[in-house]
Amino acid sequence: MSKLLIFIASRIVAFVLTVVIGVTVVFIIPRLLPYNPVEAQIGFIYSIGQFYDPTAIESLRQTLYELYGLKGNPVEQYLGVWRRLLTLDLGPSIMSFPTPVATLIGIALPWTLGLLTFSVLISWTLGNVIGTISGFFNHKKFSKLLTGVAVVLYPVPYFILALVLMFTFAFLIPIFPLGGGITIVGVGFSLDLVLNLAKHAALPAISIIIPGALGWWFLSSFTLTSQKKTEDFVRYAELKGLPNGVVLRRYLIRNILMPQTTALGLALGGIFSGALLTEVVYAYPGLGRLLYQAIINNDYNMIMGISLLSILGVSLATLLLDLLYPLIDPTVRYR
Amino acid sequence: MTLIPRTGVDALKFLGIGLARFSNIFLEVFRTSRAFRVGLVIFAVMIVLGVAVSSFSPFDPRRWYLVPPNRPPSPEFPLGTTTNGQDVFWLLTWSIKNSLIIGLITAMVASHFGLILGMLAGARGGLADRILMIMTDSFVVIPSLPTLILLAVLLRDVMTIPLMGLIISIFSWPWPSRQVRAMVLSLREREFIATSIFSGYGVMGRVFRDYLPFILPWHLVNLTNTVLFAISSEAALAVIGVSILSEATLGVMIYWALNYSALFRGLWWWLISPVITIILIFVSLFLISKGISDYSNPRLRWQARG
Amino acid sequence: MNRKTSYIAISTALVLVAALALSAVPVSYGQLPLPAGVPRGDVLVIENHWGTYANPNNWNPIASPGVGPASIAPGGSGYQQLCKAFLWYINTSNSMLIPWIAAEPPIYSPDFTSLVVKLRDGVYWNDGTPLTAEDVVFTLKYLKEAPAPIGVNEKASVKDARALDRLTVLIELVSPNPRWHYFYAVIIYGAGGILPKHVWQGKDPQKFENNPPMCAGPYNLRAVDPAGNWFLWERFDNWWGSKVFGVVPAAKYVLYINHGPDEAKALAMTKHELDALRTLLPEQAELVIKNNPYLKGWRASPPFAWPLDPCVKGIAFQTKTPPFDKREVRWALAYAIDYRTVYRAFVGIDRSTPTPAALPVIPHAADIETYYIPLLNYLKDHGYDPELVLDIARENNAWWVEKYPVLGWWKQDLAKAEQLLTAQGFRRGPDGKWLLPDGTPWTIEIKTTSGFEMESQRIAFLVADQWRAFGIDVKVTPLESGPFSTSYSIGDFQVGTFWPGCSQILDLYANWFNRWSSKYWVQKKGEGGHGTGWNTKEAPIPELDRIVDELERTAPDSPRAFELYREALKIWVRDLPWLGFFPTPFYTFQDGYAWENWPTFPENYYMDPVSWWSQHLFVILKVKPTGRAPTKDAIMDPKPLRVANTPLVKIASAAEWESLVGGPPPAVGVTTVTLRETVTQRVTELRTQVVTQVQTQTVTTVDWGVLSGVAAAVGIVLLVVGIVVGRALGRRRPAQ
Amino acid sequence: MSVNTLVLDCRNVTAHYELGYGVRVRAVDNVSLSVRRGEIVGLAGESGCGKTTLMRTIYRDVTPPLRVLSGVVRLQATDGEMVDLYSLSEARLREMRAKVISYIPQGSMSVLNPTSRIRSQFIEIFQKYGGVRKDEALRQVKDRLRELGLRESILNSYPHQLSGGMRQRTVIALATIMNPRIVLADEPTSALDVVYQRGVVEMIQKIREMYGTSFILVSHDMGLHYQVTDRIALMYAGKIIEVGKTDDVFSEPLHPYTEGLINSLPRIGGSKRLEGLSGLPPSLANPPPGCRFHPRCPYRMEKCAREEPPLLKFGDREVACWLLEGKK
Repeated sequence: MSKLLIFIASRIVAFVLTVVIGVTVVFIIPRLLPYNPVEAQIGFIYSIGQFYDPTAIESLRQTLYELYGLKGNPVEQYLGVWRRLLTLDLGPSIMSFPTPVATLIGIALPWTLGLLTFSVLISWTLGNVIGTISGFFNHKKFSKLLTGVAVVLYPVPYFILALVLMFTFAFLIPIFPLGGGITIVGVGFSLDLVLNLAKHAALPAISIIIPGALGWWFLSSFTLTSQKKTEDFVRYAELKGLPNGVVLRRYLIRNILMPQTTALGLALGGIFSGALLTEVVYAYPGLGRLLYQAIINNDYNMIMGISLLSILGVSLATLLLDLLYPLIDPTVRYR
Repeated sequence: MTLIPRTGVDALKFLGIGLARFSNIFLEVFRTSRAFRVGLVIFAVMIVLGVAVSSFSPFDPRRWYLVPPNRPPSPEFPLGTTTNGQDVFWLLTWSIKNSLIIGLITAMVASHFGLILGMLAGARGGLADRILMIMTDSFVVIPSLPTLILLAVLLRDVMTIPLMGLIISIFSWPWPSRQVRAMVLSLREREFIATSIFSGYGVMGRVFRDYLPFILPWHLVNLTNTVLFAISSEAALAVIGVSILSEATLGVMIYWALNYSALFRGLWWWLISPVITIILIFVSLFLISKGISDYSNPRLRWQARG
Repeated sequence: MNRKTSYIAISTALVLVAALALSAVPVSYGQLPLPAGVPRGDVLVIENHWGTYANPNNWNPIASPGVGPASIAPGGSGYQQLCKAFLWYINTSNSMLIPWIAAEPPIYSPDFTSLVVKLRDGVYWNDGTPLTAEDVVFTLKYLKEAPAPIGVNEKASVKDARALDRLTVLIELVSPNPRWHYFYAVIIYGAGGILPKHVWQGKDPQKFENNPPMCAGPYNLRAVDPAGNWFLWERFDNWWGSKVFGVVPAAKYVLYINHGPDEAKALAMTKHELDALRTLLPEQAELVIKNNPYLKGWRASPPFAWPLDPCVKGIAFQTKTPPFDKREVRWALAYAIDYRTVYRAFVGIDRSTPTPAALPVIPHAADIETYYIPLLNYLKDHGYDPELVLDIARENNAWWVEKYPVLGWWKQDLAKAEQLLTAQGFRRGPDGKWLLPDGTPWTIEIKTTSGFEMESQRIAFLVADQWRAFGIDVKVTPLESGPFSTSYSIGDFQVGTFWPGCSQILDLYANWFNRWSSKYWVQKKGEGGHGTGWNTKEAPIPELDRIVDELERTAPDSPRAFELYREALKIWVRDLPWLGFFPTPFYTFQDGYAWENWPTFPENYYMDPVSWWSQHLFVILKVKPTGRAPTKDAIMDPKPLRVANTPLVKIASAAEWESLVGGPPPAVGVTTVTLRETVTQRVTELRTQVVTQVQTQTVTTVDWGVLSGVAAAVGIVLLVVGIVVGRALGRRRPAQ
Repeated sequence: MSVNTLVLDCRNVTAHYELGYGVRVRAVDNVSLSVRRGEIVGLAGESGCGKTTLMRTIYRDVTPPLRVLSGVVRLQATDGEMVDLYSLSEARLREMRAKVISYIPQGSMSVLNPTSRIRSQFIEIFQKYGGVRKDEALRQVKDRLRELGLRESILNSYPHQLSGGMRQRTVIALATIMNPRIVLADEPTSALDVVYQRGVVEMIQKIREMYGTSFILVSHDMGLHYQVTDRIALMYAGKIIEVGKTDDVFSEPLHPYTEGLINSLPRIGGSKRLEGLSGLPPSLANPPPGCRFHPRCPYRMEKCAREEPPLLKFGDREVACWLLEGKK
């Protein structure tokens, strides 16, 4: 039992250290940028030609430096970040001043969670089912065709696939909207609302599911299956005359599920940085889009906030997997 | 416990073993796997296009308005021309070259870094293992695309093609490193390693003598995957405009084609060329890695990229 | 036929059939966020050009300093077009003032230290509360007292404000300023609005969300996308303007919506799901032009692009950084540019052309008359060729060629460029590339935009190309809006495609002119200071400083002001701190399918067709349903809006001022005598001239054949590759 | 049902590995072998002489690059019915496996499913045929395990929790649990120490006694053959070079190769120096002409390098060697 305790404790220590290093890296990188949000804002005012009192500009500049917390030295700023994290106050967003980052993340999070949890799970399941079956029957024609499709589909740049999908299903056959998250007026839960949400999530979801299911998850489970299939215990299961169904279920799927579950856990943990490109293409109001906006507008607080969420998400997923793995996989012991 | 081979002769011997092993694998796979041969041929064509053919370009294909714009493929312009008056064929050869450079640099840096780190962690175990793995895990949990975007923006002023490869490397080593460590750990359980510990080999000696031959095929597969990862990462960065837009890479070509709405204006040759090329590079590397992994049956291959 | 070939044949046939079937599907709409049962014809759909609003529930227009990039204030949400309470608008097409909530132009004291603002009687907020002098005074004081950075302008300029009576406000200024009212007059974007005292009093100016916003405009906020992409406004039938002007907007709803990237916007417009958009790149515009036969742009027929965007795009030099601190170097670089090539690259497929602008002044008709023509000889002395692109412009039927064949640019003159550089100690290396005077290779970095204002990025790449041809190594660095604005602001660049020259109206001071004075130059530590300040404290240009000083005491539309501007422009040409190319043509498309009476040049040009400006209200008040889309509550034939165009300011004589401030307000009836009248007349002349247009046949269907062909080809290629791969994989290998 | 009924009869089986580029490994070349009911037939020979390939061929475990070029393998499916194994449908074949014919593969350490308990790996096989109650099935399994010296508790274990020997015995139990007519055991005792080897041997004999099961026992351990088998076949370079009753073969080996193999065995009380075979078996991709053993044969004649000796019958012995020509 004490071995188990030591194991858990060491994993938790590792988890904490991981988070600390991750946060530090994410703190350092944007601050190395030779740009700063205050000057960006002043430049923006100049560039759109808004009429400003020339003497007011300088006072505006000074005030903004103070407000954005960019006055202190890096150590103070770093400590400030930790203080904020521990009190769960992520500070005001710079691009959407003075709305707190937490509020904006709170607005964007449900969209991303909804879209990505759904599509990641679907593509994982679909990809693994198709991939495992194709891998098992890897000499069959359909399997070769699917592999061909996957190999071709996987490297197609994501953006292009999304645009083609949009062009086809929002324009040529206008069954889905061009973008956005919702187009229904008025609040209150109703079937219409759900349908509307689903309709808007459909294309972004498809753009995640297709390359995911037919590309990545397919290829990984296909490869795993074809490899496992050549392993002695699977070959022997066939030689024992066990039916294909039993071999597939008890010998292959079970053994493939473990690495794939690890990958799923990490993919789910990664949801917290959003699907950046998908959300940009479809104007989907999730975290990825928010993060993209934050990056191009130098919104440190926002970048910190979302990255932190993502780091926590992935580390937690890793921790949980580490802790639960021995329960799922009998061949792994607590070490 | 020594960390380095005891003498220079030892080191050379280890290196020799590695090289011999490598060429054996190569020849063996080439002989037995048709997929490998097909992949190698496609890849060779890409290399020839990128390295040899591109240097015969009659002009700098990055320059604008040297040829008439918007021409579809014809004998004069085999892959047509762009709206900016660039010859797509020559532009493509340059792009292939630069993308391959990015891919190869990343592969060389990241996968070897990951390999060595993973082997060290796995072979030494104990505190070193813990520290190295915590480092690795930290990089695994940092969201990579946003950080890459930030870095690309940060280093824009000094950005070059090789630097791009290096930046992408930052997020390409942790996974392989974890995998290698896992493999070393499982190898460690086998008896022959115990034999070699008792016969007095140091960590590095064990790594080269015992683990490397087993990991090498996997490592080759990982190399090809890393090339792909790098090329597609650069393309992703380029699509949102943070690559080196005045250079020619496959991603940058796609960026300009999208920027000029090539897809919707029927200038398909402009967009399709780099996309097909990426697909072909992927297919060739996929076939190569399939050939190698069929040969060696490494279990962890596709997990290399999370 | 063996099985494999038959597979290929069948799959090919399927792809082809699918492609054909797809192309036959009719285009329909119905994806817009509208209340149940609202027909398309009741709604005016306008692009939310800003994009996704991170927090769509924050309608506080003051908390974010300036126009904070993601604050609600910018035009994307419709707030400044439909809701905000403005005292005045400025009509950018003729540079005149349109009094709105104010009854007339501001009346300045003779020394410009105070002004009086008179409000219209009968203006009220949309909850029925009258809008009075109290609101104006409250607004000024509230902003002045709010924590910085809110109200920095008011803090710097307003000494005091008080109500003289229910509708009259006296504002005392910190220092003389004949243009103070520009803070509260809509020039285009982000002007100050009056805050409703009864709503804002006692509220924290930073935290108050103002949701839903209290409006004084013809629409009220009806619904907001929780995701921040769209905003739906509903007509307010009791709007004060309807009583005062007798006008009711035709559209029952106005929807501001962000469809996503440009491709999606273009697709939306061809589906008639978007009635007005900001702009598209020419290549994306092509899609709309080919597929939407009802399309209107700046003109009712091609060329469509609006050529008078208020900022001259071009190349700015950081005049503090060697070697760009030498005017000879800047001129040499100008002479190294082949303007015709750049110009030609911006000719759209609908034959839209840019309007050349060698001066940092937008070449409106009035500006050409006021600045370009009087300065023509001076320009020619510097190598200006008025006929440089005239043939291209004429071929493409540009609006200015007949009336004003004077717009050209600095003619390419490589010999002169060479000579200027050599005289400064530059020489060419053995490879023909230029070396700096110290012998090191000359490399120029051009900073340009990325992800926004893509036209500027194109200029950068075009110019880089030409300078390379001249023998200089050029690197182009595209930057996102944040870094781009930063580097402009702190002057961290050598050369950039910034747009330091914006001018919407003849009074150039409104935008950039104040920054031409060395007294406003702010030296940043370690850096050169912001990019437009070429007149710096270290090397001041005394005559320019004098001009700015005098302008600050001169009424904005007095003849003397224009003289001074011309003098300043001469100095600008001499020093050439940046190269103005042209305002890039904007495809400000307007869809004539559901709505008509859009402003189109020249026959119905009552307003610039710019949907993100506050003035777009005047377009919204004028458009009418066509009847093509089903309507229920739209007004089929709305009354036209008639508003007075007045001079920009009134300047009271000492006696008038005395009576104004001391006693009861005098009867209205100030006569306006300015130079403006003649100019206005000329502009009108221009409008009446019938421009014969060669109507290019608008292709009404997209070439689906080609597209299906492409789709099929891609399908086949993918298929073949797939099969090849499949076969290669299919070979079995040793399985031991 | 006669004791002499043929259970397995393979005739002139030729199976090659086709490796591409014309490389062809002649692993099994024109081999005939038959097994009678209740008979334990040994298959001996050095490594790489085609024993395992022959087993795979008999079991119809034929996947590329292995290819069966000619020959017939017939199996007694039910009493009195011999079926051609290679003309059976996949379904029929699957049904016969484990119940009629079963296979203990070489290196059986890694053939157990690492993610399921031993218990369920047994149950699976019963489930395939149905009709047996679970507790009844488990009872049979426990009995079989006990015979092999395994504790019942291993049923709840995962394979990685067992030692190599335990795993090998588990596989033997798995392969014999349905009491098939014939079991192909490929090196079943290689990972076992002497004590457990003995257990396996006893179990094999017991099963044979109780159920009349036949075995083909592949081993390069001549001692094992001597102890267990009724008849023994010796393979060299893809061919059977001598077949006969085990006692006869051991007492009087006719083929020089057999002689070499047997001479390499230590004998109790014997003082004779161990005489192993010199040299290595030939490459099957490029076998020597004539008699394949001739390069290593101490008695080789000129003819040996030229012509291949046929398998000649001497009573119930069969030998392929020119030395014996004319002795008939």
